[in-house]
Amino acid sequence: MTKKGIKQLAGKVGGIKNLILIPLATLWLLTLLLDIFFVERIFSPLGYLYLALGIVVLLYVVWPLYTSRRLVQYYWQRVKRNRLAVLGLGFILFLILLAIFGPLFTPDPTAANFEGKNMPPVGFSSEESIYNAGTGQFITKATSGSWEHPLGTDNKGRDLLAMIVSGAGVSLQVGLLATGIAVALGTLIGVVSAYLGGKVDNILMRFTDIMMTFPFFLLLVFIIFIFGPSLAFIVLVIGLTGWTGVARLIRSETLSLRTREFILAAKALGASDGRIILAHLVPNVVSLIVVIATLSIPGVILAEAALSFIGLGDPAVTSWGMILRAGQQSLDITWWVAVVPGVMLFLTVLAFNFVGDGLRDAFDPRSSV
Amino acid sequence: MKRVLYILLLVVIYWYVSAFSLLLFHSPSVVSQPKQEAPPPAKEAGGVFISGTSAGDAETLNWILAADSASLSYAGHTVDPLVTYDNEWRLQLRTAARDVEVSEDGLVYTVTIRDDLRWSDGSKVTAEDYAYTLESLMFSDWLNYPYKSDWQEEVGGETVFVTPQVVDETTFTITRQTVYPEFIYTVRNLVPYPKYIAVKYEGDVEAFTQAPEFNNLTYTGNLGPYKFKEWLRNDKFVVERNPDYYLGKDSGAPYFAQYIVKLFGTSATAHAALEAGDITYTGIDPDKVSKFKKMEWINVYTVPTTGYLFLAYNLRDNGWEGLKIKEVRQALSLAVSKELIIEQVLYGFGEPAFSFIPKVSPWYVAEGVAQYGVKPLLDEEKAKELLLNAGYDKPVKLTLVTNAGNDERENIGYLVKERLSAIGIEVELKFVPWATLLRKYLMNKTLGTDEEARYNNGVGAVSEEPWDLMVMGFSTNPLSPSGQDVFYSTTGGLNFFGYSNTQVDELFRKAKSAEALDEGARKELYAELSRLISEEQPVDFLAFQLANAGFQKNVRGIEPGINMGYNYHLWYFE
Amino acid sequence: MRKTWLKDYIIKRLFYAVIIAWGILTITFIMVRVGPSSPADKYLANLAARGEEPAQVIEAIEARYGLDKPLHEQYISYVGNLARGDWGWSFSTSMPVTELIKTHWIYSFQLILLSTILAALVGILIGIYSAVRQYSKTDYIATFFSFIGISIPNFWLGVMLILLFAVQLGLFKTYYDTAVPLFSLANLKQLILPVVTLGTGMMAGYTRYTRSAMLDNLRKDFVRTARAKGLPETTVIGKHVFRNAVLPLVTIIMFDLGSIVFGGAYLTEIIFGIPGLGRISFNAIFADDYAVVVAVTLISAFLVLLINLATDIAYAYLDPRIRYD
Amino acid sequence: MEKAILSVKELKTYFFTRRGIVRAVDNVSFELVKGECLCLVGESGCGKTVTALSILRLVDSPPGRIVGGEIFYDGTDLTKCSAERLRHIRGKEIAMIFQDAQSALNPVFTIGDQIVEQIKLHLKVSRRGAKNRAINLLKEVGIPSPEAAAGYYPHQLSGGMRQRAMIAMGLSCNPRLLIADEPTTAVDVTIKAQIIDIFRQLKESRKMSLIFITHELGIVSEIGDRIVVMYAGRVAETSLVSELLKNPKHPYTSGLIKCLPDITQEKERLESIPGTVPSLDNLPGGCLFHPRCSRAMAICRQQQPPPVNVKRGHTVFCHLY
Repeated sequence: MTKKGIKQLAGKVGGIKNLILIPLATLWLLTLLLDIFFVERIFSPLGYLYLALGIVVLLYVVWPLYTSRRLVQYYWQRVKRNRLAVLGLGFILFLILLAIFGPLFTPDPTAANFEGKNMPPVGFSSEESIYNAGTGQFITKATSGSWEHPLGTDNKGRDLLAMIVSGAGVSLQVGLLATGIAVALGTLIGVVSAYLGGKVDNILMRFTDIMMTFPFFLLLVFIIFIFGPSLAFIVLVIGLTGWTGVARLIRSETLSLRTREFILAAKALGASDGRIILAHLVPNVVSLIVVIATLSIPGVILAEAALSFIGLGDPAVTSWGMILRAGQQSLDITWWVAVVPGVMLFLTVLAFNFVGDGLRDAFDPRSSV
Repeated sequence: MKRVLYILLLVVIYWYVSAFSLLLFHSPSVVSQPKQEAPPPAKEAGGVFISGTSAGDAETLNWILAADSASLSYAGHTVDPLVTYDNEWRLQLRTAARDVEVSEDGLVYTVTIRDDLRWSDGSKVTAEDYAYTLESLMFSDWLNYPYKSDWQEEVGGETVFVTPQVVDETTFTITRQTVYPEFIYTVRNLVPYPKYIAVKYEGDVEAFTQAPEFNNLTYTGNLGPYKFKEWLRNDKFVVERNPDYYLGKDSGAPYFAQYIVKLFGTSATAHAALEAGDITYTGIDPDKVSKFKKMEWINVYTVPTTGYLFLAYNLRDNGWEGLKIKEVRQALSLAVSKELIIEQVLYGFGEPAFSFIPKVSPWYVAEGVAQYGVKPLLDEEKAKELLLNAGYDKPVKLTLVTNAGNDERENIGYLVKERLSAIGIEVELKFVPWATLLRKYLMNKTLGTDEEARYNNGVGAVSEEPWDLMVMGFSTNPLSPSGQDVFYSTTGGLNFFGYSNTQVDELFRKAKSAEALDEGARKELYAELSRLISEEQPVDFLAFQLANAGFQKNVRGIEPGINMGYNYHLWYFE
Repeated sequence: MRKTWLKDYIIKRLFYAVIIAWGILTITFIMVRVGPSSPADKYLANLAARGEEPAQVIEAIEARYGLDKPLHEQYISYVGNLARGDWGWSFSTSMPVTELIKTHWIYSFQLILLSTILAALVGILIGIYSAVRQYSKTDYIATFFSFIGISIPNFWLGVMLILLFAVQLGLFKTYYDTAVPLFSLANLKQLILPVVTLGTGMMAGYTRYTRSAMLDNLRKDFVRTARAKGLPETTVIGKHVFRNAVLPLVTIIMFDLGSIVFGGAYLTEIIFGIPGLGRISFNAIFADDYAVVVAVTLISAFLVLLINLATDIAYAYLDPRIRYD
Repeated sequence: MEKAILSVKELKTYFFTRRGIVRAVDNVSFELVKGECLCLVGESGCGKTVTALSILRLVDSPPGRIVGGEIFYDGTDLTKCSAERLRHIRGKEIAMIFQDAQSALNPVFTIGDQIVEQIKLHLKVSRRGAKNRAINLLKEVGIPSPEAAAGYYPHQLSGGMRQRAMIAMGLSCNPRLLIADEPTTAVDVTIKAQIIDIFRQLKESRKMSLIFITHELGIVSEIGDRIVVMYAGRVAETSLVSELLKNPKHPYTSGLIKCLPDITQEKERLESIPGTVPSLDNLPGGCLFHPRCSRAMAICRQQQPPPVNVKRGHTVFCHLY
C-alpha cells in the first residue's frame, strides 16, 4: 500500500493515530471476548485495563508530546523552576521503582512468622509484656528493630517494608488506572459534547449531572459491598464514576477552542467530525488533560485507601489502607503499623499534588486552582 | 489575631443560633416515661454502668421478630426468662416460682410462674400470657417467628407444634408428642408477650412490627431489672433502674441508676474508652490483656466461653478427595498443634478442643476422647506415615479459606499452613469477605439442578468455589450439645462441609430421644458421641476460646464464670 | 436589579431535579434488591449457636419483609408508598425511615456545618493574606501547609488525633458522647477533634482556592481604579477584589457541602463514633436495608441538586454578568 | 508665570523584572500651571501612562518602583508623603481617568455605587446626597436617563457611556487636578469627539487643571495648552502647544507632526517615522532617538543631549541646538 493510500485512509478514519488505534482496539476487544467466553486468563482483568490505558496514553498523550518536543522542553524548563514539583516528581519516580523492583529485594509480604511479630522499626525498641493465661505470669520481651525488618513487623510477624512495597504497587495501580479510565471517558464525553453541541451536548451534560448528583463514596461503598471487592473491580468502579468533573472541565475548554481559526479552517477543508475531534481538538487539550489527571490521582488513591480502611478493600492484595486498618486496631502496641502507611499515603498524595500544581503553573501560569 | 478570635466567636454564636433553630425540627428518639418515684432501695443504688461493645447494633426491641443475638440481649434487660443458671449451671429462678417440672414420660412440661408479676398497666402477668405468646404469636403463620422450629416436633413425618395448656392463673403445661429431653432448656428461656396489647395487632404483621409498645418496651412492668429509656441507633441503648423489679422488693436491686450499652466503631476505640475510664466494662482482645492487667484501676476477668474454633475439611466432591479418608483427616489433625495455636494466636486464652462439647458443659467427658493435636497425638512422623498408608506419598496442594478481616482466623490459617508444610502438604491461603465466604464456599447445591443454594443441599451438592480447608468459628450450647447436629449430622442445616456418618446421626437421634431421658444415660451418649467424633475428625476442633472481661475496679458483686451476667442486677458501684 | 428570568429557570431546574431523583431512586432500588447478599447473613453465627436450621429462619425473615415477592411488585409498592409520603420501615433499625433520618441528621449536620464554616473562614482569611503578600515568607508557609492539609488522609488524621489528644494526653473523650446535650459547651468541646479531622482538608483547599482567585483579580485594572479613588487598602482588597474572587469560592464550598455528607463526614463519624447520617446509611448498606439506602441516596442527591441550584442563584446575584436560559 | 499646581522633577520610575531593569520613566520633569491643560504625547510604550501613575503612586510594585525624583503637589512631595495623606489626595484632589473603562470599572458593582462610594469617602454627604450628586454628574457628562444608568452594571452600558461614567467618577469630588489617560482610545471616532468636548467644557466651566495623555496631536491641538513630548521614557521636547505645532525643534516631534493627515494639501501617502521605539530594557547609548533620527550626528551616539532652552518655556533635548 502506498504512502498516499495510507494518508487517504487515515484521512477517512480521522488521523493516522486512529488508523493505528482502530486495529489495536479491535485486537484488544477480541482477546477480551476470547478470554471471557472461551479460554481462561490470557491477561488478568487489571492486565486488560493496563493495555487499554497504554494504547490510549501512547497515542493521545505520548505521541502528541513527542511530536512537539520543543514545546515539551519549554514546559519542562518551566516545571523545573518549581522546586516542589521536581521534588514530587522525584518521589513518584522513586515510588514507581519501589513498586516495580521492591518485591525483588523484600520478603513475601504475606509470610507470617509469629516468633518475630510486633518488631519495631530500626532504631526503635519496644517492650511488650505478654500475659500467659496458663501460668498467670507476665513474660516481658523487649525487642529492638533490626535491619532484617527495617520498618519492623506487624502482629503476624509480616515484614512491614514488604507490605509497604506491595501497597505502593496497589496505590499506584489504582491511582493510574482509575484516573486513566476516568480521564479518557471524561475527555471523550467533554470534547464530543462541546464539539457537537446541541442535542448531544444537552443529553451528555444531563447524564453528567445525574452522575454528579450520586453521592460518590456512598455509591462506591454500595457497589463494592454488593458485588464484592476485587482490585480490578474497584479500579473500574472508581474510573466509571469519577469522570464527571473531567468531562465538565474539558468541555468548557473545548468550547473555547471550537471557534478558533484552525478548527474552522479544518472544517472549511471538509475534515470529518471524528478527525477534527481526535486530530485537532484532543491534542489541544492534552496539556489540560495531563494536569487534570495528575491532580485527580490523589483523590482516587485516597478513595481506595478509605475503602480498604472501612474493610472493603480487596483482601487478596496488601494495600496501605488495609495495613492502616489493621494498625489502628493496635496503635498502643505497634504504633508503626499505623504510622508508616499513613505517612506513605500522605507523601504520595502530597507528591502528586505538587507535581499537578507545578504542571498547571507551567502550562497555564495564570489559571486558577 | 484579635480579629480572628472575634470571628471565631461569631462562628460559635452563629452555630448556636442555627442549631437552636434546628431544635424545632429535631426530635430525639427518647420515649417519655411516666414519672414514678423510686422507693429507697436497701443497698445504695446509683451510678451509670456503661458496657462498651464493638459488635453491631440490635435490629429491634420487638424481640419476638428478631433473629440476631443483640436484639434478644437488649430486650433481656427489661424482661426475665423463667429460669437461668449461674456459673455452675445451678438453677436461678426468675419469673418461675419453681423449676419447670417434667412428667415421668418426658412429654408434659409444667410451668409455674410467680404471682407477683405485673405488666406496666398494673395487670397481672398470667399463664394465659405465656400460652398466648406461644400459640398466637410464635406458632402463628402471619408472624413468622424465626425460631419456631424450637417448638416443633416431627410426628409421623410431619412437623407439628407442641401444645400449651393453661391450668390456672399461674400454671400452664406444654405437651409434646415425642420425647426431647433438652426441650426443657427451651422452655426455661420462655419470655411472655402481653396478651392485652398483642391482641390489638394480632394477624397484621406490619402493624405488629411497628407497634410502639413493643418497639419501646413500654409494657415490661416489673418483669426485668431495668426499664427502657432510650435507643439511639448505632450509638447507645439506655435502660434505667426498674424500682418495681420483682426481685428487688427487699434487696432493692438493681443497684445501677442506668445501664447503657455503648456501641463503638472498632474494638480499639472501646479499649481506649475503658482505659480512659469513659466506660465501665468492655471485652478485651487477647493481645491487649496484659496491658489492662497492669492498670490498677481495671479488673480483668478471664472466663470460659461457648465459642470454639475449628478447621473444617471439605468432604464434598469439590474438595481434595483424600479428606474423605478418616486416616488422612487424622494425619492432618496430628500435624496441627493446638497448644501452638492457643499460645500464638489466642495469647494463651483458649482450651484445646477435641469435640464440640466444652469443659464447662455438664455433659463433658475427657476419658476415651482422642486428643489429636496435643502430645502424644501431635506427631508429624505418624502423620506422614498415615498419609503414606492412605496412598498419598506425593506432596499435595490444598486451599485454605477463611473470612478476611478476622485476625484470629487469618492467623490460624498462617499457622496451619506452616504446620502442614512439615508433612509435605502445601497450603494456599485465601481470605475472602464474609458474604463471599457464605455465598461461594459455604452454600452449596447439586450441579445441574436449579435448586437454590443452601448451607447443606445433601451429600451430592458442592459449593460454587472449590476449597479444602476452612478456619471457622461457631459456638455451642453447653446444656444441649445435641443442637450441634446442624453441623455434624448428615442432614444438618449447617453441615456445609458435607460430613456424613450413620453412627453419628444415630447418636444424635438418641440424644434427642427418650433414651436420653435419664441424665446418666444422656451423659454416656454424649461421651460416646465425643469419642466417635474425636476419632472421626470430621473437622479438626482447635480450641474453645476464653474471653477477657475488663471492668472498672469499683464494680462489685461480679462472679467471674461462663454465665457471668446471671446476677448482674446485684452488681453495684463501690 | 430585576431577575424575572430567574423564576422560570428555578422552576425548570426543580422539575428537572424531580426527574433525576426518580432515576436515581430506581437505579438504587434495583441495585440493592438484586445484590446477592441477604439480610440474614449476619444471623448465621447466632443460628449456629442455637442449633437452628438457617434456611427456615431466613425464609421466615424474608417473608416477613416481603423480600420474597418479585422485584417489580416490591418496586411498585415502594414507589407507591413514597408517593404517599411513606418512606418505608427500616427493618434493620425498626423505625420509620423518616424517623430515623430525623433523629440522626443533626449529628452529621452539626459536624459538617461547624467544619465548613470554620474551614471557610480560616481558609479564606489565610488565602487572602497570602495572596496580598504573594511570595512573602508567610505566603510560602501558608501554601506549604495548605498542600499538607489537602494531602493528609482525614481518617488517618482522626486516628492520630485520638491517640495523641484523647488517649495520651486525656484532653478529650475518646468517643463522641451523645449523652451530652447538643447545645452545650461540652458538645462543642467534644466536637473539636472531629471538626479538625474533617475541616483540615477543606480549610487547606479553601486557602489555595482563595489565594489563586484573589491573585487572578489583584492585578485587574479596577483595583487600580479603586486605589485611585483613594480607598483604604482594606476596602480595596476586602471589597473590590474579594467580591470578584468570591465567585469560584462559592461553587467549591457549596460543592463540598453537597458531597461531604457521605464522604469525609462518614469516615469521621466512624472514627469518633458519631451516630450521624453517614453511619446510618452505611450500616443500612451492610444490612441490606433498602428502604434506608434508597432514602439516603435520594436525599443526598436532592441535596446536591438543590445546592447546585442555590449556587446558580447565588451566582446570578453575585455576578451581574451571568444569565441562564 | 503663575505658580505650578504640580511640578514633576527628574522623576525616575523603573521596573525590576527578571530580564533586568526597565527604565520606563527616566529623568522626566515638567510643570503643570493651574487651570491649564498639559498634554503628555508620544508613541505607545514611551512611558506616558507610567508617568501619570507615578504621580498618584499607582505603579504596581513589585515590579515597578519610583527610584528617584520628586513630585510636588502644593508643597507635598507625593513620592514621599504618608500613605494616609496620599489617600486623601487620591480621588479628592487629584483624580484619574483610565484608558479602558471596560476593565477599569468594577464589573460587580453598579455605576452609581462606584461613584457614590468615592463621594462618600471624601465628602461629608448623606447617602441620598451622594446619590443625587452622582446622578447629576452622570447628567453632566451627557448620559441619557442618568437615574436608570446609575443602577446599571458596567457591562450593561455601551463603550462611550462607560467612558463617560468613568469621567463622572473622576469628577465626583471635583478634584483640582484631573489626569486623563487616553480616555478616547477605547471608543470610536464619533464618541471620541463628544468626549473631547466634555473635557473642553470642563476646562472652561470648572477651571480644572488637566493632564491629558494621548498619542494624537490632533486632540492636543484641540484642548492642550502645554505639551510634553516623550520618547522611550524621556522627555524629548516640551513647550506651549501653539508654539510647538508651529516650529517643532526635535526631529522626533516634527516627525510626529508630519504623520498627521493634513487635508489641506494632497499627499501620495502618509509619512511615518522609520523604525520603532526601542524596547526599554536595552536602550541604545547616547540620544535614545538616534537610531531613527534622519539628522543623527556622531555625538548623538556618545552622550545624552542636555536640555536646551530654544525659547521661553520651550525646551528641547537635542544636540542640534
